[in-house]
Amino acid sequence: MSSKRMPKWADVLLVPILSLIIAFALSALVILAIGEDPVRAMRLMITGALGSTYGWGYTLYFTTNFLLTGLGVSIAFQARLFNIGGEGQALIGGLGVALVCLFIPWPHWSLAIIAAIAASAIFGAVWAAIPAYLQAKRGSHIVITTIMFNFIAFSLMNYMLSHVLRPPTSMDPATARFDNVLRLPRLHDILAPMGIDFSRAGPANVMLFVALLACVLAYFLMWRTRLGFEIRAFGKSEPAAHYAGISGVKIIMVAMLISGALSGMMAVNSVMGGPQRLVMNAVEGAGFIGIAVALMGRSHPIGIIAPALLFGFLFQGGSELALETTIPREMIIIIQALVIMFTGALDNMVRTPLETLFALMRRRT
Amino acid sequence: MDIVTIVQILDSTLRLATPLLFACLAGIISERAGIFDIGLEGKLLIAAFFSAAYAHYSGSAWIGLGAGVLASVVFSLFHGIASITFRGNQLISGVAINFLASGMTVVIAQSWFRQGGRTPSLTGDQRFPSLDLPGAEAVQGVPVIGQIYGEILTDHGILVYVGLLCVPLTWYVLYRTRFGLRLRAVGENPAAVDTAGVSVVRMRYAAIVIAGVLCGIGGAYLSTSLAAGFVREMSAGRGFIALAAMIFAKWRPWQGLGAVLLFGMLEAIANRFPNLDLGFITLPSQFMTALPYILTVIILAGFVGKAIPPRAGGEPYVKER
Amino acid sequence: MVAEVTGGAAAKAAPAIELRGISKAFGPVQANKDINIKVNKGTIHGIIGENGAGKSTMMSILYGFYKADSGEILIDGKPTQITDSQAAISAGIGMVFQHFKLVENFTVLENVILGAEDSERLMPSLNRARKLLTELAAEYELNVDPDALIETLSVGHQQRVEILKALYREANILILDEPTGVLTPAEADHLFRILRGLKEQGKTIILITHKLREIMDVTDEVSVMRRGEMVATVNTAETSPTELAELMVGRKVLLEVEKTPAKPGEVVLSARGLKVVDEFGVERLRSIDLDIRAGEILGVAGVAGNGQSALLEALAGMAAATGEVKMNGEPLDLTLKHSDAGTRRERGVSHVHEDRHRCGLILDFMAWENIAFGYHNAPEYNKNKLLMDNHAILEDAKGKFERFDVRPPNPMLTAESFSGGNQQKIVLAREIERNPDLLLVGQPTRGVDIGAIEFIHKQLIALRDQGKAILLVSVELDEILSLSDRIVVMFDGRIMGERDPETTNAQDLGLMMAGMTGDVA
Amino acid sequence: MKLTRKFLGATAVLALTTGAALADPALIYDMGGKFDRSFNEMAFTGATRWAEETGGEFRDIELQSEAQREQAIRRFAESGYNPVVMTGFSMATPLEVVAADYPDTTFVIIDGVVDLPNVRSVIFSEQEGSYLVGLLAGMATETDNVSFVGGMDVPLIRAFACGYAQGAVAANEEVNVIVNYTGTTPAAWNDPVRGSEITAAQISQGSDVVFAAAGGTGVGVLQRAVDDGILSIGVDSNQNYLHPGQVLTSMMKRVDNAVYSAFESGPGMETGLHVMDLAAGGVGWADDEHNAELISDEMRAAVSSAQEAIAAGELAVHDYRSDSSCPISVE
Repeated sequence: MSSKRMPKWADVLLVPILSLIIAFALSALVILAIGEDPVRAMRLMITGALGSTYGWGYTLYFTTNFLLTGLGVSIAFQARLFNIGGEGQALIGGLGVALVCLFIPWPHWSLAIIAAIAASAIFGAVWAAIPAYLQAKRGSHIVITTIMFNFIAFSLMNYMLSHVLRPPTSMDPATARFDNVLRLPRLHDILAPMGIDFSRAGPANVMLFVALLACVLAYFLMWRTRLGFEIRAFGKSEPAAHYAGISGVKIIMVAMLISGALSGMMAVNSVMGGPQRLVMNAVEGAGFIGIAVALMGRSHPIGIIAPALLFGFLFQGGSELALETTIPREMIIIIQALVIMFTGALDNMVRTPLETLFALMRRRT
Repeated sequence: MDIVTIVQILDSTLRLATPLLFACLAGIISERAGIFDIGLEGKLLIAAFFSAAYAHYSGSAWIGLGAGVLASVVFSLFHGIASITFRGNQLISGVAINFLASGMTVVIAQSWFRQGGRTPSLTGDQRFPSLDLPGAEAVQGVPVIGQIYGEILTDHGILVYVGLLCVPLTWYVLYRTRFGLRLRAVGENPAAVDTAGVSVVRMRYAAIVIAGVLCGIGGAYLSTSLAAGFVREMSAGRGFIALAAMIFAKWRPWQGLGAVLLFGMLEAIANRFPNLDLGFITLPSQFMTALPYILTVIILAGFVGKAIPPRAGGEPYVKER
Repeated sequence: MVAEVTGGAAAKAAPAIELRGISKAFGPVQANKDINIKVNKGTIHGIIGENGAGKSTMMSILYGFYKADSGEILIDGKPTQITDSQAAISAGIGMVFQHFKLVENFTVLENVILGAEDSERLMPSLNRARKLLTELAAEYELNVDPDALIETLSVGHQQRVEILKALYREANILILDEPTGVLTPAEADHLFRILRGLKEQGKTIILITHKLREIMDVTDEVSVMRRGEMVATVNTAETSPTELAELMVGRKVLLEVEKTPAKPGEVVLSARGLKVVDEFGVERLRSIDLDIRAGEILGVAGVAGNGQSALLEALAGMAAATGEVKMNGEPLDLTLKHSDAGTRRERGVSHVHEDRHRCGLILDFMAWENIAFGYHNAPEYNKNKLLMDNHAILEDAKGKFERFDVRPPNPMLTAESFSGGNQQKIVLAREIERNPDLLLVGQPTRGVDIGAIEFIHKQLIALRDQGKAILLVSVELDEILSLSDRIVVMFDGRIMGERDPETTNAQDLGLMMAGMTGDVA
Repeated sequence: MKLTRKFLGATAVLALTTGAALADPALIYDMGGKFDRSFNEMAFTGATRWAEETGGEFRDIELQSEAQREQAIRRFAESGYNPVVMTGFSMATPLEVVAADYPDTTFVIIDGVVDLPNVRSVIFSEQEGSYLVGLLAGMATETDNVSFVGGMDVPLIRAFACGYAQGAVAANEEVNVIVNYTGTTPAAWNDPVRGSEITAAQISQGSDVVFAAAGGTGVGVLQRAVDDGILSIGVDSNQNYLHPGQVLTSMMKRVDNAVYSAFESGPGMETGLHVMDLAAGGVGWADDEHNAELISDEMRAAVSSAQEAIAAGELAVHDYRSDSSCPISVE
């Protein structure tokens, strides 16, 4: 019904932007309520996240995380699967990265990154495969199973880091640092030959381009290939997909494997690209932010780029906020929650009045 | 394992199961009415904070409880507005509520108390007193009964007993009252309730408000009885374990009690024995922590007794012919 | 006999229900336009009309589901606001919906008292309901086990529970919406006996249906609706099925479709001992034997729910089956372990699903994408192993839209923006133009406007004349009679017999649809 | 291209000058947070004391996640804060990387060792302070059972446990020491509920004096001890005030002094390894009005003689970290 009542641009752009504005307005109220100045807060966030190449280095680093997890959630959403397990899949993906980087003596980072991407994707996909299988074959609700798998992943990583992968001399539940050969080229290294002076500190690295490439590839997958056609058809109507000879089991499995693999790949950035070792909670909630990103981007592989950047900005800006004001970093979790609420659950609240508005305008013309 | 250890573990089980119990019953009420509630965690957390904060300000745990319940009900109403009034996705709304609670508690706590997202420690009347069961002292010498009644059951915060009483109460309301009949019907086939002249919307709101109250008590118990004040993320996944218990119990109150006691015991054992040596294998505490989730996945997979949720669960009700 | 009851005192009292000038629009669609109707007390009043004529909207207004845009409702002569179902119940209206509103895993008693409990505690209500049920069972042949779970009851019994619900609420006016759609003739007769009994007790009954036979059999008066308007109210005794049919469609019904005699060729599909057991373990098809030849239309008649859907889905590769089915002499994999609806298409079986909204189309997809739907693996729609050729699909869609006169002829619109008839044309264009050896068609004209019906019928005949085999399933007997070259009748998962459309008639088929096999030729 | 370079170059300069005036000190707290009433709060106390005394300003930040460590250090170094002080052994690995990138900034790590020219590593002789409170516990117990609740199970915390056990046994050979740890991850520093439950278990095993070396978790330990009427021993900061009359004493770890001295000395401070032992006043025990009634003259005398012996090198308290073992089991 919706598409009939509103032009497509309104559906794709206006609704999420309005939702975002409401979410931001409410966040501003929260900031006011705790006695801070929202305008100053916004200015601080902008300077902190976008005002320097140092800030950009972190903003784009977080953006890379959210691109991959947002893409993961999107692909599953397209098949009408709510993969809430991106967090767990990314955690386990990190295990894959760590194993590849710790135990194989790579001669060069370029080989290692390929292996790390493969390993993280496989690990993430495997972690998504069990809930996917249970949904496809046993009808277990994928939302509940992926939640459970997040906690199981957390416990497993907790065990691995404190008992198995921790170097004997270290007290820190983290792996040893990877060999320096494996250090991924950062924007500083990439842009320097072009004569651009980019901060050395920001951890944004080649994975940014991998993530963007993944978005483009996912776009082609969803809109130019038969598999994408089938995933979208299954997501729109399960009985119709069955009628068309599209196997539900196959689509659920494939969509979840891709979703898990993408979320898992995020770990290459946050483990190999960032601290160059696997630490506890290396995902930092990016799996969940992926949900907000996918919802805002209407689960479109290209559509999620802007929201991923937005959340990258919020994440980096938010940590600056904590430094300069009494607004804690958790403020961005509130914004994240409101974005999820308004673009996801309260979609109709924004949409219905808009549809009425468009109907009125149409009647007049 | 000697008897003292077992008694201690069971004693601890009862304490640790109580927040799970409140959240589990809340989940049962809400989902029986057809509203999926993965926001239990968030409601526990927000209630824990407001209870501790107001107990601190007022000096009374009871006023804290009121504030916690109120906060939890407000969150329930957010969920209701999104998923009942605007027919949004109940799961997404639940996710949002969890994050909202996670962020709000720290932001507000920091603003009010400036202690890095915690409340000051609560003392005296700011916490719930323990309740000595009548005659507990007297039976302490008696074997078995003495241990069960005189040591395990007695001397807990008053909310532990409130929780235990809520189990038969929930059962009675669900199965023996008009309200319960309508509530269960609304989760199975809302159209049947609607055509019978009962408002589906009102029933569902009633259910989530009750769920809010129960979560509120659970959260208050966490910060003003089990602990002495709020710390960030203090619900620590208990809302999700409660969700697991609810599935484990197949949405039934007595079985829910059983499930939370089991999960509470796993937590108690993990506390007591970080590495549980079973002779042939040593189970790390991480395994015990993950066990409720693993068990729930097994139940969900339908290998051991299929868990069939209420049929209209998760679906917004749209009036149609 | 019926007319006697209608006349006299009852007619002079205030009508049980009167609607004055009721109108209701859904967006641009005027579902009810200035409806006026009087239903007399103690009568059975039929309301007849085609699908989409506005019958159900009117009843929903009467039961408080929708609010009328304008107009007035009078109950027993008193203007009454029906704001919600509770108000309708208080006004003494009871409704039996086409799709029952029962809680499947509740007992009969619990369903009966739901919403009408006497007190906060359940027990007294349950006891009172149990007593009442026993009384009603004796009085009206309404016997059901009060403690049985709904899901264990037959459809006929479930319907009785719905009636009991209304009676427990002391309804004086009982509205039944298409009550016999899911019943066997025997069950339907039982229902009518119940209804007559209720009438004798002074209840008013409104029967909504599109089946002329039922109207003629049980009603005292009948109102006809067409395109949202009330076109006539007549005494049943003074009308005829032909007249009603004309009123319904607004012109002479085209009962005959022009066609030449069939020239049946080789057997395209032959089924022996075809059985389907559904996921709940219910046997939907009980050993079907069937041959379909090239160049003929085999019509399958039957009351909905007697295995026709299972037959279509088994042959189309959507439901697993057992038995033996050969397509062009080669066996088909019925287990679906090595095949699915897609591989069935490759074998030359096309399928127009009986539910185009749920299965035949993806409403959110654009029309051109729907043209490739199910055939998206076809080489002409693909550039190479990896990429689809969206341009080719779009061009193909444009051609199909032109040949099938789809309006508006724009394949870039989403499927849901087309009317029912045009949606069906999109599906037919896709399935027919694949040039299948066998076309499976379910309810081809359900919810389709008259103009499109004619077009669709012509297309099916044309395909037959090209020498293709067609299996046509329809609950519309007229459609079956006018299109088929041979007719089989299904009842309870079995084929009751075969008829030649030239020599049979609706009564004959009706008997078989009711499961009576006395005179198999 | 040139324009971009100019623009980006300009913003990079901007970044370095935003924030506060150059050479203000900065402090990074470990997980558990600034107000854990323990380790981190001690650091905050030291910084505040410096600020009050000198009128200087400092910046501080709390970590919410493991992954933020490196960013936090970098952020301060990048903005020109100097020195940058951080608490917790977990900071060692990230500091190793960042310190090398900012050779002109001086870093201080407390509880960890980083061998770089611009890093001062401060470590404490926790076993010595723990020995003293163990001695008190051994004398105070009436059930001959004392217990220990550690935070994360790492050698550092085992050193606390080992010192405590040695002290308790030195006071009373009959004493049995019950030892538990809260976990194996940093979450163990901030789980009062678990701390409370572990304490309950220890009480059921007969313990009547419990020593919590568990950061924020200790709040739960002390609370449970009060609820069940046994004595407790605080850690790091003086926690006697939390429950006056019910906290036997606190093992003081003068993180505040370490921070104060680092802030005081400024960027030009002497780097390298700094060991803060009993003799240097790095560790000690709390004796104030809140626990005056609990400490008898006999106890006070015993502790001060031990204190003198340790300071003089006559009494060596075994350090678990030296050989990963302890004469009394602290598994």
